[in-house]
Amino acid sequence: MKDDLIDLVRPSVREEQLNLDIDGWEGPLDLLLQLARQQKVDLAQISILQLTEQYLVYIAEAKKLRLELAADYLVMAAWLAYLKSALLLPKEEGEEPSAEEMALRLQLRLQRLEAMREAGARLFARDLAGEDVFLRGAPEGLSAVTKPEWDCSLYDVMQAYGRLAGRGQTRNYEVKRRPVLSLDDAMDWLEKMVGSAVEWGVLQSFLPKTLDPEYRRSVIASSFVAALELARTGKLLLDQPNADAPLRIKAT
Amino acid sequence: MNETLRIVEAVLFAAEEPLSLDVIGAHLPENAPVKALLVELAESYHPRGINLVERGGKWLFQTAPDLSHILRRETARPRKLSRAAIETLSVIAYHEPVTRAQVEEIRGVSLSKGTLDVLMELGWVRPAGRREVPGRPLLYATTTGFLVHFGLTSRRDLPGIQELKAAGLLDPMAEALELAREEAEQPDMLEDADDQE
Amino acid sequence: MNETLRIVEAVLFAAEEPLSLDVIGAHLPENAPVKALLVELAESYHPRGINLVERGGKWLFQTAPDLSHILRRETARPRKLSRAAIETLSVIAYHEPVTRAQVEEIRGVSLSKGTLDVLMELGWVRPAGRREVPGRPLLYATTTGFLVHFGLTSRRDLPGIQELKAAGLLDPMAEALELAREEAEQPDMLEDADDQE
Repeated sequence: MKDDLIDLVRPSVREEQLNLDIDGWEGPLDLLLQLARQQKVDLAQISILQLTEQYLVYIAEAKKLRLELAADYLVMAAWLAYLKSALLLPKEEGEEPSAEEMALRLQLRLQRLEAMREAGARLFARDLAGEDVFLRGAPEGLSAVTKPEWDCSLYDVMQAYGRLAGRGQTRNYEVKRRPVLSLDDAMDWLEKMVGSAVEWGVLQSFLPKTLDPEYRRSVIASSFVAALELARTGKLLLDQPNADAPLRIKAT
Repeated sequence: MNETLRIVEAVLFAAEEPLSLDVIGAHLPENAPVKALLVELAESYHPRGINLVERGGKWLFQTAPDLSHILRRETARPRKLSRAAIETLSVIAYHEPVTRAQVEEIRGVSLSKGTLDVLMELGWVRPAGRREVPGRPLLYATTTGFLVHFGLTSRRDLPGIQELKAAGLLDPMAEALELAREEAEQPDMLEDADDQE
Repeated sequence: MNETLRIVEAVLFAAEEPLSLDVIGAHLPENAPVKALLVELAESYHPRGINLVERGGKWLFQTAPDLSHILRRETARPRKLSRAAIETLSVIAYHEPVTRAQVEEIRGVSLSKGTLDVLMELGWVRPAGRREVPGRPLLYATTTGFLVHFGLTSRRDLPGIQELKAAGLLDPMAEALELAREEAEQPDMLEDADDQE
């Protein structure tokens, strides 16, 4: 029976698949609604089980065609797969919400979406101002009874603020100058301090003294890089007896 | 023709937007029966090429709908609204006031940027306060401009709104679920429930 | 009422300028006696509050001249608020109470003399005390009249930054700077900014 259902559904699904464009759907609920219409019954009478099959087949086909599926389509597929098994398995007492309840919920959501879609179509089928009926082309205008009327709507105000808030040029940002020892200065300093020291000395002892903790961090970082650079160019020797030991330097 | 009626006619004719009873009344002698005058005037215009209509409690003249084929201007085709915008508009109109989250729930998809903007720019949708729940989300509702554009006297005239209400399709989901469950369980109760409404 | 007459009536009503016989005739069945129809229509409107008149060979509807004192047309025409004024209003509404310097800082340009005056004259903005910083600059805030005019229950009904963004109203360039912007909105940050000035 179930296989029959799938075969009934498949041909039409396949036809559409050829020019399947997932971007054309307004989300998984929209896709479900389109599939539901293929059952050609009132949504209130629709078989949720059959619809679940249709959707899962559709998504499987889309994957086969390597169509990019947005995450929410896959989330819906996972949820429907769960719903399907819940509907088919014997009912477990006390399970909340029940499979029937979930199915009913889905059916209601589809009905509500369809109702709104039809409402939109019916709205635009009416006699529209500016298209079917026309307002006075050149009204003379009334002087307002109380004050001069100003042509400014709430939308204007919101839009104006959106424009300002969006412009981002409303504030000047100043980068605070932090005390730093530049790499060049560190190299000069180190070269001078090491001088012609022939004994190994701990790198830290050669650094400029400071009480400013921020400046100190900069000094350590810059001096370390400076020491590496000076060692690379053969201006000093760098040594570390073991992994955690302090770095030592001496003149070449 | 009655002098007061002439004034009502002239005021509405000169106005640049639909007028409320108050604004019309301000031009009339005190205690003039504004509503009755409007109804009388509307009747006298009924057979004409111009009609007097009510939109959301405000009144305006417009051309008779049956002349649309003659008056339609080929040049000024208004831009086509996206499906998302049309659906969003119906959700707002039929459920108002609603939050953005409610629109998204009904449509089953998140609202892309600019959809509400388009509807507000057209003057059909406006912010309408906030819902007093955590986060105080902004509410949206339709405007008189919406009613004018779609030729609706009031929101009660929205196509099919009574049927949708009766079917519970405009209720919050929880209530709709309850209703649907009852109907599913007791199909013969259906008619009784309808009678009660 | 005669169908052709109805068309003439509707065409003239919807027209944005006085129409010549040719233009009117173009909407009518061929060989329609345009002039005779216009004369007939003018007569039927003669006793009404709206008259059909001929001006330099072109025809238009206008309100009856004897009612002009009631319509007080001479002062009409809604004036368009300048962009500077709308922006200033929006800054005051979103940040109130604010100083003139803050408005200028946010708009990125200095405020010309009349802008605040216009808003105060409209009854939408009022002085609201002084900020207790050096120079004691005057603060500005919106009024109840502002809320009434824009149909707001309270200032909290104005959409916030996130909501403006969601509605597509926030300038796209903004996104990177959005965080900074929100920080800037915290009132105590504003005070700091003032102190530095």
